[in-house]
Amino acid sequence: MVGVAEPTVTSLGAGWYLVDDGERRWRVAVAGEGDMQWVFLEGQVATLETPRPGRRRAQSTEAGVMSPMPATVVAIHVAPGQSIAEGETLVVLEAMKMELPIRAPRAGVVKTVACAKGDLVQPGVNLVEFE
Amino acid sequence: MVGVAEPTVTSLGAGWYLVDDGERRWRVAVAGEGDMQWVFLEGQVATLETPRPGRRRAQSTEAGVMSPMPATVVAIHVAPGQSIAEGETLVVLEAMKMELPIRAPRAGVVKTVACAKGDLVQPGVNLVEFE
Amino acid sequence: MATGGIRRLLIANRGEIAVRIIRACRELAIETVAVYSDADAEAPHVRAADRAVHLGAAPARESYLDAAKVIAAALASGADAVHPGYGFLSERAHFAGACEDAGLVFVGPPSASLERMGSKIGARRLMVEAGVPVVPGEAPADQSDASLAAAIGRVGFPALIKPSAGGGGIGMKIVRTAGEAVDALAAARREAKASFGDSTLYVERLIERPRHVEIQVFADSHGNVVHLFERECSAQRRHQKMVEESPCPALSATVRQAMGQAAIAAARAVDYRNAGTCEFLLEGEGESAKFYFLEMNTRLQVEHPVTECVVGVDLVHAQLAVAAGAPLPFTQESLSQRGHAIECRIYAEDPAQGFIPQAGPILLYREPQGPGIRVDSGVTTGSVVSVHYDPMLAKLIVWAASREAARQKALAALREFAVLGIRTNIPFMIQLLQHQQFVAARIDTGFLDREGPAIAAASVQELPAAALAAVAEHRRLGASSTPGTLGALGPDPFVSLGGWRG
Amino acid sequence: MATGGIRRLLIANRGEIAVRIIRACRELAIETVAVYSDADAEAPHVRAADRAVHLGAAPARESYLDAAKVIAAALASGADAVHPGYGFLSERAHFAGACEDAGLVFVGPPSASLERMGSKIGARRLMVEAGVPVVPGEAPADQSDASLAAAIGRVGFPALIKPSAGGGGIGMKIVRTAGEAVDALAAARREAKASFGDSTLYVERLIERPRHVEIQVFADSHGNVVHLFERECSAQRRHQKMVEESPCPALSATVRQAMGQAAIAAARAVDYRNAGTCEFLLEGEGESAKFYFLEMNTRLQVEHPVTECVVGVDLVHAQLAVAAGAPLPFTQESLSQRGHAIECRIYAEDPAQGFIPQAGPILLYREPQGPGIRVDSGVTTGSVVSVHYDPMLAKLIVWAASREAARQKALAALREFAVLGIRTNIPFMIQLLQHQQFVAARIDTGFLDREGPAIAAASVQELPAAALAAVAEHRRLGASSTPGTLGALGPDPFVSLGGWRG
Repeated sequence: MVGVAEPTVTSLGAGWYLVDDGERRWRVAVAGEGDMQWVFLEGQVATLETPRPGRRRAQSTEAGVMSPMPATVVAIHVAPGQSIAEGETLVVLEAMKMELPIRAPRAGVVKTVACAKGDLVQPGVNLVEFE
Repeated sequence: MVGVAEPTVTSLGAGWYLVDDGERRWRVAVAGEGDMQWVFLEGQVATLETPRPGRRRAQSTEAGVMSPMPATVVAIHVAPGQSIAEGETLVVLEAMKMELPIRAPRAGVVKTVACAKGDLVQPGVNLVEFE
Repeated sequence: MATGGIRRLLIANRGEIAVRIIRACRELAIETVAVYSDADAEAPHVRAADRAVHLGAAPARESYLDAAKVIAAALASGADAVHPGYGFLSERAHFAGACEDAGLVFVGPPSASLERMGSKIGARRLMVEAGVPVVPGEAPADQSDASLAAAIGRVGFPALIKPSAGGGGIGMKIVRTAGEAVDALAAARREAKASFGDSTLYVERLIERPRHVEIQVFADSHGNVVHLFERECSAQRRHQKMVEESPCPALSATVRQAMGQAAIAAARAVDYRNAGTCEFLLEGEGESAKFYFLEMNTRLQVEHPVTECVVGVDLVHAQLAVAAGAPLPFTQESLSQRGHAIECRIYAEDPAQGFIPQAGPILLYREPQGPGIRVDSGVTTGSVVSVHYDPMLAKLIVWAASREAARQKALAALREFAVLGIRTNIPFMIQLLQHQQFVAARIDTGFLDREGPAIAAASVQELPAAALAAVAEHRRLGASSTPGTLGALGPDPFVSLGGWRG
Repeated sequence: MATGGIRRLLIANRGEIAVRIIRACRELAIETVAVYSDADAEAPHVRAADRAVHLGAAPARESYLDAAKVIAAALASGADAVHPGYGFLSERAHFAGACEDAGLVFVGPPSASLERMGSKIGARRLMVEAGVPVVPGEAPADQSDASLAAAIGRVGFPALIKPSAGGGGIGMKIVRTAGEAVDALAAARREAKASFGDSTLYVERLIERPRHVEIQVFADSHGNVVHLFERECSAQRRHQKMVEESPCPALSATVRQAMGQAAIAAARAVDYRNAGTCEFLLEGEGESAKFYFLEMNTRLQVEHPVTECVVGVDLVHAQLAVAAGAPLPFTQESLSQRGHAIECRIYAEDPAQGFIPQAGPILLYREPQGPGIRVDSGVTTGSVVSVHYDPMLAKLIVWAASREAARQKALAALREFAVLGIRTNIPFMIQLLQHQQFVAARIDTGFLDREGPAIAAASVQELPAAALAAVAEHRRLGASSTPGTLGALGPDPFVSLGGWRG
């Protein structure tokens, strides 16, 4: 920000800030404590995170697939030992009246199916693992 | 409240309370700390005070008249020694674009006029005192 | 809507109207510049604007009424236009002229129109010339009984005799028949001489229990002038409006049309431009009602949302477009009224103490929400209501398909409108909207002055147990979190009851 | 508006629609009873109601979908009527019947109407009999090439061949000229046999790039049926509507009139009562447009506010009046459209990740406000969005005099709509409303499925310095007030950027 004055920030309370860059003023909302903040400005939203070593992300990896959110298993399309193609639907979840197909991130062979139809599954736990 | 269950009160945050009398529920707002609270229910508002010994009230008494709020003196209609009738206008104040006539609470004689035209006067201070 | 050259607008006002204009600008991608006094540094209108310029001390004459400071702020912030709102500098011809001289677009009429309407006597003469009805009246040069009696005959009965030099009702006499004239003239002359040292008398038609009905007009710089129908504003206290509505239940289609045409004629007579309002007194109702021009307000009115809801227009958008030189975004033929709107002005005042204005911090503030409910406001929780400005905090505007549905909606909304820390007229308003005369739409301009105290008294109610229970819990929570603040509380916290009232 | 016998209403729903119905009841002096699951004990609809009854566990089948529990709650709370809202039990004929049996007024159509419209095949037959246009289609008993080719000729070109047992697009073939029929039939038959073990084929007219246009209807128990014009709902993703507006820019006055009459005929064919919606596919635009009945939604629609704004009615008030036996509060002749309304559905979903629904706590929530802006919502700061229910948080509805003014107002309002803690489609919506096809009002039902990913990608923007500055201040304030929570922060707090995106 060479040549631009440091913006002044005034807390307005309840997560709102008035940012004045010396020319224009912006109303910004910030929420969240600890290592992740949400920020809002004129309809746009971002999250800002500080990575923590060893923190597990609730997403699928080379080793297996996870649910991105709490959901119910409504169908399982694969069995252990089965060969799968990249993009093939492995499991279908339902959350919030929507079906969520969980697809294979790569081609491979199913090692284990760690869920059953009707299970309420949580994010961060493998549903299907690959060999 | 004989025969009626004690109402349950749940704080909803930001001064709001949900009061359940076992039959109906009411949303009540309360504000104010210390010895005076404001309370709101369905458009009605009340203040509840705990009287403090020795606290001065910003209102006129037998001994003199006060401004009920910060205001500017725009006219003085009496002078020391002058006889006044009950209800006679002594001083005219202006606040918030409104004229406020300050009237005599009783018949009597003016002892002192403790303000001048153009003064910004505060509540709790005598404007005119009586003999 | 074309708002042409306006890129950055300075709003030379504060409170709800400044916020409302800023919102309109957001939709039109016009940058906004707020101005503020020392008292308003943290006010909602300042926070809402893209830029903000400090004007001066809290008293209006050192800030919002200081034309030179406002124009300097506009130039310094790169604004190309100024919206004056209402009040403050909005009807000062010299301010409009100074904007014009500084190359700033003034969002309002040209200074020449302001001048012509600014003189009451001049405006009355112009209206008579334009064929707009005014309250008949004259101060004959020949002040003899015979001459004054003839003047009374010309203005019509009932007539009012009043001292030309007077005011405040002193020396005013009502004459209902020609036979009463001589005695009344003698009495009025004596009182006028005694009170004002001048016995010159003015006679005019007495309009008994009139309604205040006003017509919104709009003119552009291409020769188009339209009216946007009426607003009924009779619910006023000492000329301070409290409730406005549209349509006016007392107007027939014929009278409405005639008033609209009169308002257009009035606007044309002063070469008017932008939004304006012609105020009329209305005598009687229905087909036989008569109307008389009072004055023209050469600005946006406080109560403009009532028209916006019923006619389906955005008057501020239209103001900006017309100020930028665009033609009116509507034609007379395209305009019509639909449903019914009511505006309730929320004042910081205590109706139980003669409507004395209130100042101080707002400890808690929550507006009603819902379909057909609009709130234009300039305060929030934590705002400090200053003694320096108008005590109007907000306007509640409701729209519904019928007057009765709008009345019920306004009542439901008022019951949800929470303002703590200062007294407001909300509890009074709840009573007023349920008053038999309001329900029947039979309010004249004297109604609130006559009935206000009784309505205020009726709004004192018993404190419900639920309210007491909530206060007890509030005190208990306060005691546990901040024990220090409760040291002054006695054993029985409810010793003194401030009252459940309006 | 007469709402007769209804004194206390149970609202068998949650979220924004429950809140909206409660608000309507306040205006009508009807007491309200909310119901809630374990997940909703602190939800806004529960707090807003006069009474509240707990139904059961969070899954809908154990709470909001459990008809027996809902009826028991109504009887236990002394309610005399039940409003089902939309979704959940609203179109279950057995629930309406159970209400009727329990002596509760069901605010909706009689169970018999629900049954007749509940069967898609039965409803289609009824509509054909009533003269309401449906998409031409048949599954001939004789499945020979000659018979199917003849059927294709009857339904018209372009035609679509699809397996009777099928779904998901498998085996579907488009036939644009008669010459293509034989090859297409052979291919479709092979694929149908291979995929479904059944080669029976169905042929229908292919409606290319249709719009979804629906007509609001309303019927009372006195034989009156009216329509309240159309809503354009083509902006939908996988049949989930995202933006609705009215009027539909593609309708001519003639086609609008014909659709209104068709919808009235549809309602009469099932002896309908209360509010309902006939959904149509619209092919083409202007005078040459053709429309085809899809289905009738036998309840209040999510998007009903669009009609309320443009037609100037309160559909929930009318529902309660009609349910209580009153005649319709409006006649066909009294109804007209004015201006333009747009509704944006605010979903907890992440458009950047295939619109996956989001659940979790809302850390900060603020709705836009202003003239012509209405927000119907069921959440607030601190609400926890549950995985158990629909991810719709709120509806933003704007009204303005023209479509373009409404679009600008919606954009300005979306930019003021703050939801933090969970992803929403607000940034996506801001892009969508600026998409050239939306600006030009050229959206068909496939638009969002085709263009959604590109719009989501376009809504990723660079993070402005002002946002970073505010986050830094937030962290600094958090560090000083609650130092413990910041222990995990590294020296550079902006190492990982979650993205400025939709």
